[in-house]
Amino acid sequence: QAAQDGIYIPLLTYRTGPFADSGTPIANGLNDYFQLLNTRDGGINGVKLIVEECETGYKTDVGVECYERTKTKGAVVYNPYSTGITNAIIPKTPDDKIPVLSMGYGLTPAADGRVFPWVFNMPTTYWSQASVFVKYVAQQEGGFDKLKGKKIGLIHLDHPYGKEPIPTLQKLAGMYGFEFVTYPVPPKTMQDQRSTWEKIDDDAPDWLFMWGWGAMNPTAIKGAIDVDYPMDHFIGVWWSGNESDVRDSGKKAEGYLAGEFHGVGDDWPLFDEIRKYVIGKSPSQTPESMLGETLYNRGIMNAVIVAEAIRTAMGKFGNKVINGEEMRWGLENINLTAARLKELGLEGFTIPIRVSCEDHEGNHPVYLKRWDGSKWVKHSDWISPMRNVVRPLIEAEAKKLAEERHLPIRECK
Amino acid sequence: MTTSTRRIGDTLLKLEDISLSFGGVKALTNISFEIKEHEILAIIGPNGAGKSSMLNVINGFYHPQEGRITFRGQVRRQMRPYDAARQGIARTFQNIALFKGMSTLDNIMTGRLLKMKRNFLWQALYWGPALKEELEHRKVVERVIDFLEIQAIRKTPVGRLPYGLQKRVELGRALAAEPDLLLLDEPMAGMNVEEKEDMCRFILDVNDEFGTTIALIEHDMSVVMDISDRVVVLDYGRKIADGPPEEVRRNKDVIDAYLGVSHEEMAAE
Amino acid sequence: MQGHVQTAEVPAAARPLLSVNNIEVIYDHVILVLKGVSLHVPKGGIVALLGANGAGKTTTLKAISNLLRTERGDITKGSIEFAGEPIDHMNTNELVRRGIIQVMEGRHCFEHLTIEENLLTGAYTRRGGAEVRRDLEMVYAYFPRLKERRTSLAGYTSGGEQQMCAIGRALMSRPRMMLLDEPSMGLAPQLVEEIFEIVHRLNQDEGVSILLAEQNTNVALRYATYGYILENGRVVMDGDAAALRNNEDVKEFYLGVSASGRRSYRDVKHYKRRKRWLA
Amino acid sequence: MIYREAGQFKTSYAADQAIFPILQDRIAVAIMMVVALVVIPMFGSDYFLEIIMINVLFFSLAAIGLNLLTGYTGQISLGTGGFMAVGAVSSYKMAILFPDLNIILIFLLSGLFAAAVGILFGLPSLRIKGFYLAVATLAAQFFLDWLFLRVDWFTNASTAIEGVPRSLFGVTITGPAATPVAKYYVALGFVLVFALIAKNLVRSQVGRAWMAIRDMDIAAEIIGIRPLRTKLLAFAISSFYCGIAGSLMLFLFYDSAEPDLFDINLSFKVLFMIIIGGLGSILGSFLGAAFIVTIPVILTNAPDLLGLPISSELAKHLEFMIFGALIIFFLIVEPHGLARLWQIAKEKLRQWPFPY
Amino acid sequence: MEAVGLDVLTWMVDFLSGLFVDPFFAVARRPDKLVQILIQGVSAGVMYSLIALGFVLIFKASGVFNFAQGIMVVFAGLSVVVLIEAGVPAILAIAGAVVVMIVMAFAIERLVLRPLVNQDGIILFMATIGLAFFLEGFGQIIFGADPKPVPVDALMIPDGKIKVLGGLLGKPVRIYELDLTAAGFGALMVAAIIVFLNRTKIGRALRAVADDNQAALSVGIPLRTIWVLVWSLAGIVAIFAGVMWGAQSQAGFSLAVLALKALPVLILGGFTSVPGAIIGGTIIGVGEKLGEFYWRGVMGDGVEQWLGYVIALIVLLVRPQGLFGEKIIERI
Ligand SMILES: Nc1ncnc2c1ncn2[C@@H]1O[C@H](COP(=O)(O)OP(=O)(O)OP(=O)(O)O)[C@@H](O)[C@H]1O
Ligand SMILES: Nc1ncnc2c1ncn2[C@@H]1O[C@H](COP(=O)(O)OP(=O)(O)OP(=O)(O)O)[C@@H](O)[C@H]1O
Ligand SMILES: [Mg+2]
Ligand SMILES: [Mg+2]
Repeated sequence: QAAQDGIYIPLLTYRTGPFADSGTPIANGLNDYFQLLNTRDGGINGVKLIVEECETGYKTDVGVECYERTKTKGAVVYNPYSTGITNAIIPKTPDDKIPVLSMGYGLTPAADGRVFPWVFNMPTTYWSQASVFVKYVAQQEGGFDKLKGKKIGLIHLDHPYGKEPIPTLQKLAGMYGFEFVTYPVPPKTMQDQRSTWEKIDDDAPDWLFMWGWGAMNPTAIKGAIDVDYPMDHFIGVWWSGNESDVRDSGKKAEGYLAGEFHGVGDDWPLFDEIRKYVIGKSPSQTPESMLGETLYNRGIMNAVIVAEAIRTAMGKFGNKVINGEEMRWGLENINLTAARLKELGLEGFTIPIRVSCEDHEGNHPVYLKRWDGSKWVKHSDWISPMRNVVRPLIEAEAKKLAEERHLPIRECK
Repeated sequence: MTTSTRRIGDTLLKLEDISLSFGGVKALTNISFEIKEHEILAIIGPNGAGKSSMLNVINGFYHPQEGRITFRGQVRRQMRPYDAARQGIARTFQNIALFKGMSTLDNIMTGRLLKMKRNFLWQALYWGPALKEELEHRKVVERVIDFLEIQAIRKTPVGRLPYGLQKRVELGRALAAEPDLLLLDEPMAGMNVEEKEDMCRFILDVNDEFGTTIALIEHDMSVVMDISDRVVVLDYGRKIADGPPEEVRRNKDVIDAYLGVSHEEMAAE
Repeated sequence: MQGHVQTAEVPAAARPLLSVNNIEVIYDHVILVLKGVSLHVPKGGIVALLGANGAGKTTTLKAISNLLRTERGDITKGSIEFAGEPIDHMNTNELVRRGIIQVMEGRHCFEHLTIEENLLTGAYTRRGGAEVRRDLEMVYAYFPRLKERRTSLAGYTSGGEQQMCAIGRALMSRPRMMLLDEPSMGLAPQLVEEIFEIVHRLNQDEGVSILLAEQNTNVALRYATYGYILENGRVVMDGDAAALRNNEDVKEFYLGVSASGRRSYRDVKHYKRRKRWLA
Repeated sequence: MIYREAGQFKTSYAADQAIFPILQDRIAVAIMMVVALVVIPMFGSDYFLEIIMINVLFFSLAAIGLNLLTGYTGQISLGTGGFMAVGAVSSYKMAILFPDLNIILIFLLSGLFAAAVGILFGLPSLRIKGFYLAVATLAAQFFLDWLFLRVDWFTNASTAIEGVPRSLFGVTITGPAATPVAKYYVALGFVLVFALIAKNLVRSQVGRAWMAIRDMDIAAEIIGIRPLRTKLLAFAISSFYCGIAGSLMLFLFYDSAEPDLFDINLSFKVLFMIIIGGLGSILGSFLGAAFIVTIPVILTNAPDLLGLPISSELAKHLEFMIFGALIIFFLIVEPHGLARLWQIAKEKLRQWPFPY
Repeated sequence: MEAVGLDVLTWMVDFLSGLFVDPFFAVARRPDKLVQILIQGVSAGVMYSLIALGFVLIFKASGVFNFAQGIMVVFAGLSVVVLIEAGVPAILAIAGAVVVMIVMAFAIERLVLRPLVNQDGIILFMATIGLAFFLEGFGQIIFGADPKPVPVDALMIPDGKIKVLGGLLGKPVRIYELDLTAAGFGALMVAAIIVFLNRTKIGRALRAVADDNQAALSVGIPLRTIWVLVWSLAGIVAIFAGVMWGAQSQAGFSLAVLALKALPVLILGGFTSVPGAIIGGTIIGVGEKLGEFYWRGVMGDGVEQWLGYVIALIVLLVRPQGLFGEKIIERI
């Protein structure tokens, strides 16, 4: 019924639970962009978008319930926003024929489009990003050869998500001769990190990466301040770089770095459009001050990819209510060029995105941003991941999963 | 099961110099007495004299610091209560210790526990030998139920029963174990005369028909005088008298310590 | 025979201190236990409530002290008045303040409190340390055994000691009216007499009214002024204690004496089923 | 007076000991069986089968398991999640290591692994009782959580464990490709068989020994029950059930799950089920599982169905509030759970049309 | 065969020396770290105790194992924060939170405890779980779901650090003012509670109520008043715990799960003992931080997730009622 009137896009969001703080701006960003398309343009190419939120609370079982409930309404794509939920629905996708877009999170090996044709994690993955961080460190230290004997730590949520970058970093440690140490933070006690920081203080790693989420982030930043860890050697994943993570520590957190793959702030024409068409108009729940916040922008970025994939699919299948399979094609053939970004009012917001049949990640560059005590500023240039390291890892892991799960391997011509 | 007539036999249980204390409290001091086969022994004494503690010692719940217990010729000092049960000692309690959430029938069935042999895998099937065994024992239990005249409350959860009936069910549970030695702790507390008559009847019949040896604690002197073969009197943890009821009733120490002013009336009635 | 007690102390015209009017009690919304019970306790009277196991004595007392609600029981009909005031929906602690206290069946001592602490909780509703101490000494005087065990945890004392503790605890509240549920249970014969003496003395000296549920009919009727017999949740007989003592049925079933004098327990050969007043 | 046993005389103890001695009950059960075996799989939507029915089924199994331990034996356990994790992880491991092993056998074996772990963590129950024991079982829960997270071997070093596809009699019954109907039948089969076994256990001597321990452990010991053995047997069987439930949860529902899904919250969830359903009642385990599984689903869908325009966020908060309030409400109405409520309803029916 | 046996043997030796020998080398290498870990352990323990204290109060008074304590802590903390954010002066904000918690106590007594009087502990436990759900939903509606920073400045909670003993240990040891404040206030609060419970007849009444609700009623102890009183008290303790925990990280609903950390503290100290909550907290805090830090080499990270429970379990095997709990009476 829903699917007849428009393209049905369920959003698995979490505005409640322990991770609500991170979930809310993302949900707002996603919603607002779709709402903008609907109110300003009447949808995409005249086809309305029907957006429905399903609250997961970041819980996997609830997420699966959401998935099962919404899939029968003609969902064209899922954005699960939780590595746990992503993992749980990935096996169902080939049978349900609905693609999953886990943008910059989820199961990294799913970037191998031959094994996981239905899963997309563009524009980049945790593994790629980890390699970017190491590259950055090498730059700062004066070259890869200087990495030898250095110590790099990873403080991470002790959860599938947090453990994602470990294989890559281990591999790189072997390649470049640096020592790699992990500091897991259990989700249940992420607000009590005393031991973790004592360990970090004891080991004194030269550089520290962070894969954190929710309340773990601000607590970790306080922990770093407590043990006087140098902030400019502390680099967070793109999920540890929201304003709310550092705002609380303010000046004391100055110098903290985080990875990023889209713009920060609201200096793009698109945001004016959103202000004009969306903010303050139901169902948007966004307070105006949230515009330009990191995770809000991430939501926008995610929505742009979805919308552009739909447009791509329409280019082939016609301006109609597309289905999951068509959407999958759209995602695989997406071509978000700089020119297109400009058209969208997002010039320079991110770098052009393309993926392929084999590569559902796209291996896009990442840059680092820096907290200056009151706001984020762009700190480094766009840095390309070490594809030569990451890609073989992805393929090997995907192969292993394919064997375990008896997954067919698709030929990409 | 022997259907003997009452004939008091050899010593079944012998207690020698039992002493038991809890921290500073001496509950029992140098107590010795015996229980003979087939007899009904009453243990009386003022409150806190150590009567219940005595039963607890006999069935292994309390471990006396000193003394020796001989049961059927076997000497023991320490044992777990379930070993006592295995050896054929069953009992009832002063504060009712029924399994409140279970029905009367189930409570009495637990008394058969030691007699049932099938392991839990058979029971999980509830079929064949297990079912047969269950039904056999159910028959025995039904006999106990008939005997105690509690057919009507067979399926009632015992927690809801009035006090007197609970005491009766408790007796039933002990009887179902077909014990050699039955220990009863104030089986008739909280009953009116008619109900006491019933209980006495049951106790005498068990003793008569099955030759079960019985040791009971009771405060109602008329009951004690009427049904016991022998009476042991405790006071402050010491034994102050031991003998046939008539003799004990006239014992000066017993009158002072226990019977008090009312013994005249008791005797008169 | 229904009527008010006529004793020397209480003028005939006096209104009863406690009256229970035709109450009906249901447990768990389905189990009907009291089917219209009425009884009256005059000021300064000792009234005995007799009846077989399960007749509903405890339930009646709990209905008065309003402990029923804690057992998912409900008074569905009738009313209860104390000193002319309806009390059926008053909290138990409010009733204690007004002077009604119940000694519960089965002791219910606070296991983890010492005997002395148990007794002191009885004085919870009272002020004035000195007076409470005096009463404590009084209770110890009544029950010397308790004094010996004053520092033991109540949970570790013997059954009889706990019973004394429960009664002593109730005395500590200086009640105007006591509801005693089987006070003699588990007590040595000597102590049974003593307890009834204490009750009698309280009644005489301090005018405490007593409602007493008791299985030891013998003693109960000796001390009571009036009695009610409960069967199956109904009052089947009531009257002056003396009259009840001489009633043939009561003699037979509650006192254990038949025409030929007291039977020996050993001689009761045949089970006889009690004749029910209400078949 | 429709519902009563008048005129139905039992002529043997065997008949008296049947699970459903009353004819009306037997008819009702027969109808329910037809519904469960035929109607639901035929007419239930995939969503209904997967999200509601399969969940209710494996949770019932876990609830029966916990009920045997907590409701029947009186040993409060908060380690259910851990024992389910043992089941899930071991079945995953076995499925990977022995690709030819029959899947049903794998489920059963995973139950045995869980039982062994259950026995280990049941040992302190000899000395520790009540809430103290509950917290001690938490040690099991947290230790197992940690173990499966920390030791890569259990998860084959990947972030999630999978319900590997397997088939029985040529029909795929596990893994994402299996149809909901096939999965449903597998779950139903397990639940029916093990519910029957549980019922048999609790109505025979083992069950009585458990209940005796629960109601008064000292008295139980005095009548000859060995406390440690009895309690350990309860721990073992309970964990066996929980272990199988854990495997079913992985293989029939999640397909792919992080081991940390089997965390303390899961333990609590199963505990809610047995308390709401009724401690010491097999039927209660089903009712409780149905309640805890369906109420949130109903509440989530309610605003949509009623056409109420509230945000998903507010709806979620309200769902929590209503769910909490419902729990309290049911406890107040009947502290002994839905099973008792049902019993009272039957009692009323029996007396109907008289009030009592 | 032999090779395997040898392997196992070396592994065992390694493991055992990792457990019992290596830590001493680590201490010798950096003695300051040991002091630092001990301080961290005590501080963490104090924080656990703050939550455990609320549990103890309620358990003492009603035998209720209050699962909602964690949520109450969040609720109380957020009340303070939200009031301050709204511009209310700190002192009034705290007073406001006290009022909130008292109102909550009244409501809980009326709606949950009263209808469930004289029920089994496990039923009441379940009811408090229901309560926890309710409060989680309700709280997120009124406070919003996002965690909020605690305005330490407005509340005049110092949050700097002091470095001491630098000369003695080679490297200085850090003491956080926040922890000192928590410990100081915690001690004051515990002292006040102990005096209140021991000096008034309420203390005795509480124990009576916990033992036997019905008997307590029968001697005239006003259950309802006592419940309201104790839940209010637990609420006030929760305000303090909420603010302190919030200051350490953020005040938000994810704090509620931290309440689980209070459980081993509770059993170790004994469910009914106020001093037990403090001492238990310290033991657990120190034990788990030491284990986490010094056993990292052999056990990996995260040992502290279960070590506290295992410490408690071991103590229970020796003393089944916990260190200071009331003796469990086993009689027949
Ligand atoms: N909580 C309860 N729930 C259900 N039924 C109950 C409950 N308490 C008592 N009853 C029933 O009410 C009836 C009367 O019980 P009550 O305890 O008042 O009797 P009683 O006269 O005091 O007996 P006894 O002399 O044995 O103490 C009994 O049949 C009993 O089974
Ligand atoms: N486990 C225990 N710990 C401490 N003291 C105990 C314990 N068991 C019994 N006592 C004490 O030992 C004494 C004897 O108790 P016991 O229960 O044997 O008395 P009793 O003769 O049965 O009295 P009653 O007639 O009142 O039941 C009492 O003073 C009691 O307080
Ligand atoms: Mg005794
Ligand atoms: Mg009674």
